[in-house]
Amino acid sequence: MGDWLHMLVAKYNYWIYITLMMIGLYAMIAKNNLIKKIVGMNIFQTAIILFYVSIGVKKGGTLPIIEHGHGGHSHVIHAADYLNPLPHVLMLTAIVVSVATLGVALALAIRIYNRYNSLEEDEILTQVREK
Amino acid sequence: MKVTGLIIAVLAGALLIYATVDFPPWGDPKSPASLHVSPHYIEKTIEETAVPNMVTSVLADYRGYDTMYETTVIFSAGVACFLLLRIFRRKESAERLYRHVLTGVTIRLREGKLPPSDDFERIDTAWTPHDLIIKTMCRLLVPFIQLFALYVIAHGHHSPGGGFQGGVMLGASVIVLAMSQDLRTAVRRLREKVDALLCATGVFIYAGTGALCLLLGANFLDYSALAPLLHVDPIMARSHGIFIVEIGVGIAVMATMIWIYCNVSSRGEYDEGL
Amino acid sequence: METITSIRPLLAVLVSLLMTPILVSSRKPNVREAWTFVAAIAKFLIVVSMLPVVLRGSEIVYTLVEFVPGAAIKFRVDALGMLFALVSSSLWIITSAYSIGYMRGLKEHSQTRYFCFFAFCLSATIGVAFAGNLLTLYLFYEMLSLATYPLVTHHQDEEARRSGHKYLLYIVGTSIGLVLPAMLISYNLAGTLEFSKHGFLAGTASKPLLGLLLFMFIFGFAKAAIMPMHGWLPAAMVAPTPVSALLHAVAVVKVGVFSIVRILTGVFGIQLLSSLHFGTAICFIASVTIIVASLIALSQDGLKRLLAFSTIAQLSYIVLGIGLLSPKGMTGGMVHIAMHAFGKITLFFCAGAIFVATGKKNISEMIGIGRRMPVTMAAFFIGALSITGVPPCGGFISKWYLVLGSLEAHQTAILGVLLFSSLLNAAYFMPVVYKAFFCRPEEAMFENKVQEAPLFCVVPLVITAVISVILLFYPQPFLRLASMMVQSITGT
Amino acid sequence: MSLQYPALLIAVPLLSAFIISAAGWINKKLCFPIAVAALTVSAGSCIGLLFRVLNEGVVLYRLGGWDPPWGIAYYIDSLNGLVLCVVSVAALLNLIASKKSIEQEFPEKIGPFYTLYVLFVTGMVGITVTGDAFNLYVLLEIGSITGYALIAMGDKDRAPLASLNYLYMGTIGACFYLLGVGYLYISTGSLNMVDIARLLPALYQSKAVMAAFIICMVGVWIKMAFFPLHAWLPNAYTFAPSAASSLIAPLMTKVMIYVMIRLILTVFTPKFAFGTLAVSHAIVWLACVAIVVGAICALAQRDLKKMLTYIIVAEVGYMVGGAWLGNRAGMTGAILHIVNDALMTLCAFLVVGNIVYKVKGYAFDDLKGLFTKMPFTMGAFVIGALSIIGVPPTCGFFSKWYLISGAIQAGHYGFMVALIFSSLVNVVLFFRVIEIGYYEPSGEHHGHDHPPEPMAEAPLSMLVPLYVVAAGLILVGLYTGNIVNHIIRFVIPSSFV
Repeated sequence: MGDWLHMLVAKYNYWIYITLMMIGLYAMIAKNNLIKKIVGMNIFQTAIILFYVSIGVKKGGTLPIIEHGHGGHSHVIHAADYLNPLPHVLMLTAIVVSVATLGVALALAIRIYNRYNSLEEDEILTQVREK
Repeated sequence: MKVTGLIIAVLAGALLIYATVDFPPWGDPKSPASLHVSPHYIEKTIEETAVPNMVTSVLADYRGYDTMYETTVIFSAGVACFLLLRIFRRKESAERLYRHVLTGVTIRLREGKLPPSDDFERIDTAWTPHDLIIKTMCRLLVPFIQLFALYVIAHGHHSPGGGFQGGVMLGASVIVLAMSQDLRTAVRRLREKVDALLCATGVFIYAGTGALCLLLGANFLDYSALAPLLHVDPIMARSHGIFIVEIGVGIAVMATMIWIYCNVSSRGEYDEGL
Repeated sequence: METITSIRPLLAVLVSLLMTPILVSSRKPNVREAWTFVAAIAKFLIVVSMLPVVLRGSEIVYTLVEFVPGAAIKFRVDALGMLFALVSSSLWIITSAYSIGYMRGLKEHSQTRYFCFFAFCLSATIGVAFAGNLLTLYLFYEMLSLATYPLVTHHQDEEARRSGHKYLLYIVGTSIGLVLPAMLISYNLAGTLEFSKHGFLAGTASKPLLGLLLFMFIFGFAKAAIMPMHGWLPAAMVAPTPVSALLHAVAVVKVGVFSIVRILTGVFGIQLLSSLHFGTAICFIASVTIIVASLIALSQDGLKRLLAFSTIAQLSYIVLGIGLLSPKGMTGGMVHIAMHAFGKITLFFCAGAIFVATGKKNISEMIGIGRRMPVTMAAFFIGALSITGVPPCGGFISKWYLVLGSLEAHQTAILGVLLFSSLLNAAYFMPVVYKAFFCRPEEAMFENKVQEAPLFCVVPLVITAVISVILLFYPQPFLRLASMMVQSITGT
Repeated sequence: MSLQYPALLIAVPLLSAFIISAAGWINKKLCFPIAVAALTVSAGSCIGLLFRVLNEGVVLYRLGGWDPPWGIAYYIDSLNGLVLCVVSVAALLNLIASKKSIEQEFPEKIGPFYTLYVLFVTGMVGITVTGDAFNLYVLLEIGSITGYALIAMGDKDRAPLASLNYLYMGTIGACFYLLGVGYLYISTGSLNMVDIARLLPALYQSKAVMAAFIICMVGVWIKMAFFPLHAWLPNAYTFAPSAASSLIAPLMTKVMIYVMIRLILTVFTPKFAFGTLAVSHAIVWLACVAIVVGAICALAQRDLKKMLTYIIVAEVGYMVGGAWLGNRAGMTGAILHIVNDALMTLCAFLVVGNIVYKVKGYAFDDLKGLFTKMPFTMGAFVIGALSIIGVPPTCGFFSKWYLISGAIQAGHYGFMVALIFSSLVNVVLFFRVIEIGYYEPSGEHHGHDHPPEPMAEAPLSMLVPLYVVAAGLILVGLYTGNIVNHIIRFVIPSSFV
């Protein structure tokens, strides 16, 4: 039991991201409204961003910006003192990608709405079938 | 569908949770991710690129190739929204609303339009009542937002910030204008064609810098090759290269954000926004 | 034995293939047909030029490209391939002439397409004849199947469509469904697909697996029309008659039988077959086909359908000959490829000539036709004699060898089958001839005026009939080639 | 110059995309020549690079001059050299072929269309060339986002919804891949494929690595439309405009198969994929189901384009199954089929493009009498059909040869039966189409002496690329031996039997 609790606390970041991600995944599969699906998709992507960013954390580390004065940088830099910058960089990319996907998804939703006057998937499919 | 979704989500979640058993605990400084590649960035960033902000140096230099595509993704999204939504033929019979500036009286025209005059201003058909405070405040805010955005771009080497963040702010300044006034006002400040060209130019600056390095005999995106052009040593050249690239990113992101907003908010008609 | 590397087998294949662009682009029918003749004669000359080399006991080999280790596009001209190539290339010339007469006589549409695919078919046939390994054989076999499709469905009407369905289902279905996996399993067992004198499968697998492979091959090459894979052949009779002639006498069905002969001799090898006692099984399958097909032929009224069932029966003679696994029987089977070709093409030419001249298709409508078309019906008589295996014609030789072979193999049951089927042959051919010539004048449907089909139709059928007779007295080089082949595979 | 081929093949189309975008606002006529020039340079560099790889071995290109694993590097061996050539050449040919149809379908939006076209190609080429796991994700998203937009421009009623569904699925797929890369990163601390492969053997028992592999595979399978994750593909490819479907259909799935093979061979190594994880047998069975389902669904279709899309689903089953057989012949077949299937699909979809351009439809009813109307287009269609059926000497036969050989060697007869079943179904499918085009439309007159219908063949600019592809089908078939012996043989580790 103690082990379990220890693990739960030590890795709670992963639990949070997994929960969030599954909420997003569920919304994408189960929701009928196209915009709700898009929202689910965004939650899904954000969960992954959260996961990556949490990899970068180091206990005892600070912002990955080296403090420097005008007198140059004489002091030695220890990697353990700074957070891992790489996940942040990666996630900057992932954020941009998710924004781009969101834009295109919304544009598509608008086109669908223009054509069918609805964003409910089942209604649209009925209209398609009727034709 | 709901049950399927639940089952899939639970199963996928179970797999992911199962895998966390072998993950390092949160914030563990001894995790492989903190020990293998990243220390190099932390310890060598000043030495190799003369940029104290590691995120910037990794973003625009070590992994600059990724970032170039990141900018391209944004650009693609802009072009995609334009391609999908933009309608060039105006609906002629659409009704228009005009407001008399002094009295606030609104008139509705079923077809045609009023000759341009200072007494009447056009308003959107779905427009909420005119609010002077919001209008004025936003107008006042815009220059400050833009100034701060420029600072964020320029100071990306030394503090959190950079092309993306600054670009988004620049874009937001125009979008604020569009939201508080109307879309036409914003578009009058930044024409669609100019916006689209800026969008392409921004990314071109990035990729072009990379190609310039190629022409100067180094590998693609190897900014140290720019040293002879910039009259600095190769390491400072990297720092300057990063800066040039960040400017490109800023322009591209700003222009694309505006482009996407205009297309999505007006359903591609570029006439009436939100 | 000497092996010569020469490009001539490839040229023999390509000469008609390369002709097709010229055929397509030539606007005038005369020019187009002249080119067809040029190609046919060129092909024949190339094949003949290799004959002395083969008769000397050498082989001509040419490897084009290697796809997988042990399987290339490889041509190898040996005695058996030469025999088949000789038959088909010489008959192409004659069929071309006949086609011109037939197609012009009936004013058929899309003649350019017809001649193109005809040329295509001949390329594929020669390719099969000269194939040096199973992959090459399969390649040209498939090419032939597909090139024949537009010929079979030439009329493009509902009936042609149904026959096309049937044709594809049987031919392509079996070749993909049975031959392809069998070939791949063989390849993985032996690591090669090269035909060899003693078969490349010898000693690679257990008896049940080899038996399975054997039957996949025999039924897979559905062009040989071994029952129950024969259904496409009568259906394919909707094609114009020269196509039927080509299909049933020269190219398609013979390619099927030839492939089976190759499989039996080159893939399994005679020793393997006899050590596993597969010979009897093959003979049984072939005998059933012979008897059943002959019986069905008895009840046919359509002349072409009758010929089709006769073909099904005759093809199994060839398989039967190989299945006897005795030198004489195999010689008989191989020679039958040639003998049957000349006899059967004569019969088909006759059927076509009748159709061109009178528009009649059924036997019951042909009473007394001998008075109107004496030359045609005389040729028909000779062809029928040859198929039945009666002395003044070449068919006698092959049947004689088959009988000797069955005695040699001590298979009296087979002897009985041979004799009984000959009887049946006579029973379904002779009434036609009898009604044509000897019926009473008041029953005759035609006047006593001689009115033959166009010259282009009549001359070819006379030629093939004459050749059928000559072959009895001078069966060389076919007999020589067959016995050379048998010698080389049995090692005696 | 030859040292910079890896940079040129991707930088030139990328830069040209921005120029095209600008040119679209200034003079639309400039877009097409710029795009052609850029893709020609790209294709030339790809071919040059392949020859360099064949002569010198693996080529490593450091972007920004940084050594891997700190910077991003290209890692080009003969596997991606080959796929690069196919991708770039196919994109170039399709670009030329679809000029007219683009002008016909979107006269106003030529600029953005070409921009996205070139960016899509950049994305595909980039995925193939890169040696960095995360970089692959970014390029995948470029390919996807441009792909969504291109697809949505098709059929006014159906395409946007099909594309949105594709977007949902595609995003899930890409995110799964990204997550898998994250798991690898958390386990090894590296993003470079070769570096990960170096670090992984010590971690083969780790649950995180196992999960990473599974997640990556699922993500890639979604993107390549492997059964049962294929639901997005048929609609998306059917309703896309012809220029886009003949671009995306040949490239996207094939490039994703390449990614799968790259993950198996380079990142996780076959020892892990086939040894530690004992799932290969189950996956081959799944591939069998994919083939059979694809074939049966294709039978049920009443229009040409949708039929072809289900054939793609079946073909994906071929390649996944071949790769997972876990022997040399199967892997060779899968890699060979990437090349062949790209060409076959391109050929078939170009034909559809020609038909749509002239007849304005692709339902079976629209195809009546096409052999007299468009004989050359249909001639190429027959060649493509034969290749998809697998008739020698077209290339489709030879990849099938290797795949079936692999199945026999692995003792997996179910896969062999599935392959042969799908070949037989393909015969039915294609001859049904050919029959519709070949027989008389009315069936009244029996074909004697009636005036032939006037020919209405597609313009030469569409026919020439089509015939280049058709000739390619036969040439690749004839030179299979060379491709296998000189290129593919070196890709497969010697531990394979």
